[in-house]
Amino acid sequence: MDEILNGLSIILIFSGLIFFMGASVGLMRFPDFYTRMHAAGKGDTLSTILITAGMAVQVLSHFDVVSLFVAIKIIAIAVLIMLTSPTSTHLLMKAGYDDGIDPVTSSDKDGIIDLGGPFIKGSQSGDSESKVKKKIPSKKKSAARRNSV
Amino acid sequence: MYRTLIFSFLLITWIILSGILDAFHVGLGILSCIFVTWLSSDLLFSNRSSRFGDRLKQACRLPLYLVWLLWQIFLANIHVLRISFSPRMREQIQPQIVRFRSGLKSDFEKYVLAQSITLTPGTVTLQINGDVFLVHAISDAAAKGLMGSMADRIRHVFSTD
Amino acid sequence: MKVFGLVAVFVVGLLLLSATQDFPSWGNPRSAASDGEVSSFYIEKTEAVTKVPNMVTAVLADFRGYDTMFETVVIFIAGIGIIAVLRNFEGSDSSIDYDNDDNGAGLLARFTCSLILPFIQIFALYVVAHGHHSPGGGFQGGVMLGASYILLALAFGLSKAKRIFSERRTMIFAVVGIFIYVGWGVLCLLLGGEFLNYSVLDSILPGDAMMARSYSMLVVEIGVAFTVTAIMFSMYSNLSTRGRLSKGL
Amino acid sequence: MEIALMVAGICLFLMMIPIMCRIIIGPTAIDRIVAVNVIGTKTAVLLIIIGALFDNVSMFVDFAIAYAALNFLGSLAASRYFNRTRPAYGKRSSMEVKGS
Repeated sequence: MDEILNGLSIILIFSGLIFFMGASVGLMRFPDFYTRMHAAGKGDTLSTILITAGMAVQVLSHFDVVSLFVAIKIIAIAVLIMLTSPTSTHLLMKAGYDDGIDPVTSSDKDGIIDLGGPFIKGSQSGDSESKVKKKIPSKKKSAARRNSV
Repeated sequence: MYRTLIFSFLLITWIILSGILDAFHVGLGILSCIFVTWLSSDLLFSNRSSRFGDRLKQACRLPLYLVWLLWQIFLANIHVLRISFSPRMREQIQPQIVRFRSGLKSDFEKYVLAQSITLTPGTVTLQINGDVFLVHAISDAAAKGLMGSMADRIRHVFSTD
Repeated sequence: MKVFGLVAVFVVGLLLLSATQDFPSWGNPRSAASDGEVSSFYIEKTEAVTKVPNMVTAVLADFRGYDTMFETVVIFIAGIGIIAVLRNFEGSDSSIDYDNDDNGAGLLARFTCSLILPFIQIFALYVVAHGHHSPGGGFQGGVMLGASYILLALAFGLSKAKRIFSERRTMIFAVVGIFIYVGWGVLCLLLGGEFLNYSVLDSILPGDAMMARSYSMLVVEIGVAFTVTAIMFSMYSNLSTRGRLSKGL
Repeated sequence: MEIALMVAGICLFLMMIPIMCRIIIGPTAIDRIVAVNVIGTKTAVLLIIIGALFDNVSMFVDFAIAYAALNFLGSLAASRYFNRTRPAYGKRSSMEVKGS
């Protein structure tokens, strides 16, 4: 039983490390700060969840009340990071966008693409226009072009 | 009524944190929980008009959604992992900013949708203006994924029937 | 100028590094810090005399109570100093309405903060109350509690946090913290012991003299937590608004 | 098991090195903050692993919770600071922000 739990926790921890490696490599290689944010925000969250889950399994391998509480605390860290990490990703990205850092876009995708909506079945308004892609010309097209891939 | 609920949540948290179950420490815990409830009970449960039965239903549906979300997070990470290790990365990403209307009514639904968008494949919420979401997507596939079932699922979780 | 700074930092760093040669080697039992009479007394007697498992807390709040009291006073003076330097009463006239400009950090930050804030606060109080058993105590818990209000001010705007922590109330809290600490010492004096000698308090506290010391440490830590919380928030609100106490960061 | 944890901790630390490079090379201030944020999250995890190595998880997990909470405070403060100082950078244009 002990071996199984230990093996499970090692598998969880090392898969978390692989995802963290993805995040760290992505943070180095991606072209602009928006895409780097994707690597940071996502790889970070899942790897934290996996490693903390691994540690919780590890703590639970000699089971008593105290270690159960400690395991719950470790899971609480994962929940805390799952709540806060997307928020800080969003906030920092918003701060950059408001600051005027232009995103690197592919050559046919500058400006804002409208997907329409709403995407809820049975919602009455705006259905006729939904899912029609239309481009809105960007005010700073030249700047976006300069940065385009 | 909601205050009692918040108090019991906080007390459970205290007992888990403390791990010492003698009268002195639990008494301190009760005092602290009363203090925190008095200080900041207005922060939790911003919408106090809904009935408890509805809350209970929502609380039952939320774990199912979270399991689905965890699976989506896993897929998201595989996606980012593949992109960041691929040698021809620049051809695989088509960064773009898209916007759409979600059709969700309450603020908390929008919050859950925005957090889920940020956690799932290749998309990060950039701005929320009323009902309009501005989203940065890392590739075409990710942008198309936004039109999937997520908003519908959230609507289902927080619906009152 | 940058190069000059680099050179200065480098030279000072080299000096400090060269000083490390005089240190005792790591874990050396015969080093001055662990060989002395005082430290062996602490190590052997702490649990027997005070019934506190965490030696650091006992040394901090009991054996060296004077030191910690004046540390708290130092923090208080730091807060007062920041107010004296930064507080700007000119900006607070009603002609400029800064508060309207400060509406927090948006929907996501608001909801995330309101979901985690009560739990951060309960965690802070847990840290204060369990200084005896786990690392922690008044300073750490006070910092967490102050940070929770900084979080509130960042997410909802400073005006919301000021509803609970107005300037007047902040200073009252800071003073009350020190008052609890010093008052507890004076109480010892009144009961016939020395200043901050908690063992004479067993006549008014449940348990024997050792438990009285244990409980007294908790009281003292609560006082420290009051001061640290108030000064943390006061420092943030003064520094982030350039002393105007409006319009947040 | 201890060896596995040791290896995991060392790997975690080694993978922080590219992120530290990102802190140094920037190019924007927000890049640096994102990198600091990631390192902060991982430090919380690293603290748990260190706790397991010292056989005292129940103590280190408290540090980790405090660290995770304060880390969020840091990124929230940074984002609000950049939103507030936007007029200092002038209008939306990428050139002025880079290298700041």
